[in-house]
Amino acid sequence: MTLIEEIKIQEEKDIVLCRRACREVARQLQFNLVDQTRITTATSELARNIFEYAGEGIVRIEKISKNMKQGLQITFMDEGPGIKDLNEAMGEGWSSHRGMGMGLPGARKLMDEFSITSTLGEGTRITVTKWRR
Amino acid sequence: MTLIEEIKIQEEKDIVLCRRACREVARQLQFNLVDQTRITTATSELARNIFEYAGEGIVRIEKISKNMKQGLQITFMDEGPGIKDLNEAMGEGWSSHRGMGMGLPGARKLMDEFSITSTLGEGTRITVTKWRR
Amino acid sequence: MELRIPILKIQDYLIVPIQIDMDDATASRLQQDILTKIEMTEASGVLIDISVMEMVDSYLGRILGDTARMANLMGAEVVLIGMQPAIAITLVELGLRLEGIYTALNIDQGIQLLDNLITQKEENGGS
Amino acid sequence: MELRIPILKIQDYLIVPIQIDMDDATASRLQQDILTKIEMTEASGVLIDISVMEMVDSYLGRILGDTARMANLMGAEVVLIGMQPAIAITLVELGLRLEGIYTALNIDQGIQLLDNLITQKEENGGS
Ligand SMILES: Nc1ncnc2c1ncn2[C@@H]1O[C@H](COP(=O)(O)OP(=O)(O)O)[C@@H](O)[C@H]1O
Ligand SMILES: Nc1ncnc2c1ncn2[C@@H]1O[C@H](COP(=O)(O)OP(=O)(O)O)[C@@H](O)[C@H]1O
Repeated sequence: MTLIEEIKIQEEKDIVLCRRACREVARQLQFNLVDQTRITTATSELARNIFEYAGEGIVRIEKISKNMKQGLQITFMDEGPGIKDLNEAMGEGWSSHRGMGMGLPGARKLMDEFSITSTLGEGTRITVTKWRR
Repeated sequence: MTLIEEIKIQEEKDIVLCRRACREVARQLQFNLVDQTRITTATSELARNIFEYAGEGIVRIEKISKNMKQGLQITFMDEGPGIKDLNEAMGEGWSSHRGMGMGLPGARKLMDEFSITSTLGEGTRITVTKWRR
Repeated sequence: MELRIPILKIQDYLIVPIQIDMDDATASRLQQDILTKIEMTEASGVLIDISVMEMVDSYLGRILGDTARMANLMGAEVVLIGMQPAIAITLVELGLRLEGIYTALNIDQGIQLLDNLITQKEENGGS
Repeated sequence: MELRIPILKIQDYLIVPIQIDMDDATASRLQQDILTKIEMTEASGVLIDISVMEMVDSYLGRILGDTARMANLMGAEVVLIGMQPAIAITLVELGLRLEGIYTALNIDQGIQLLDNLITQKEENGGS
């Protein structure tokens, strides 16, 4: 596991910086174009959630490997309000605000692995992974 | 009960080999074209589940007869993670991953008989039967 | 050692004759190839000939439906050609809906349909 | 220090070439700019060229879809031009539907489509 970059999300523009950084790393790790786009899009959704719901947080980009496979792992961490009902939040179309409710379920579908932990009043942590084919 | 063939599912291509083998047997047993297609499709769904969720397993193809009727019985066995909630898994559209959730309920509808047993941490065994008209 | 389904260009349209029993990786590769070829050739219509396919399960059905939706987003129309009765029956029983996907009995009717769809799209709109 | 996407007027149509990775504020500003420009110029059609966009997430997808619907209410038609295969794939997988939005492979086909759409509308009356 090699840490490649850590990006602070504090203002809206950081969402763009963050997704660009992930795309660049995905490109360097030789993910194909479609996977680069999937990774960038999932990152954009989850980084926006940090900004929208927690105000600020950190995105960590790591290179990992398992059984000869190379992968990109991205972790989204914040100390925001947390999510009350994870099942509800992971459902397609559910939004506590005026969103489309596609961020969490969408990111899950675009990536190979997705895990989320969230504690009310303490924060949320989401880890996603994409393996190179 | 006559064993006709046993096929190992270990890689993705085995799903194709397995459904082709079942089609060939169904043809030899003189199932009509629609039933051949139903059997092939159900096999494809269940063999894919073995590959997807258990990594590997075995598909057993058998000729059976009961009250003068001839039938084709296919058993899908794996020692994978098992299924936590069978009711949930058999429901249309339910998928633990990114699937369409049509494999189990679909295979059940396409075949005449369907039985499933699954134990968490031990594996899953599904038997389906089609009777010749 | 992955198989690759050929994609032909005839006038403004792409023709994709699927002649083998595709494994999942080949099907997913075909989806990408069709979309890339639409981009490269700017073909406004795609005919996917499934007349010799012996089976369409939920995975393949999803790939076909998704490909049509993706092509639509890029500005092209997709028509599925020659689905065998046994497959149509099985798909309905399976519960799979190929919503919004166009179908035709043979290549000629498919070309006719594409011609009409593309004029019609220009007249009535909606992809 | 907000970025602003230029909007060109060519004959009766607006052309919006999106060449940067827009942040949310820029995208929402662009939506307003397009609608204002439709009002000012009385353009009957808008071509949004997304051929160099590298990503469309649910926020941008919604902005694009909403812009089309809003323009429709004002009496103008919107066509999305040149969506890349990788984006079409991602949008369908994400589950986002750009329902009712017109698409075309390139600017020429987009202009053709707008011409036809607008003639058709004039013939039938109403939007
Ligand atoms: N980092 C987070 N902190 C707190 N709540 C979150 C976070 N991410 C998502 N949520 C909650 O989960 C809901 C669903 O999120 P999502 O699927 O991305 O849709 P949307 O953002 O459009 O509402 C949000 O409306 C919000 O209530
Ligand atoms: N052989 C198996 N081993 C473990 N889990 C299985 C197996 N087959 C099916 N499942 C579980 O049942 C769920 C539903 O299966 P299915 O109806 O085939 O839909 P899908 O495969 O599209 O998810 C799967 O998502 C998976 O969690």
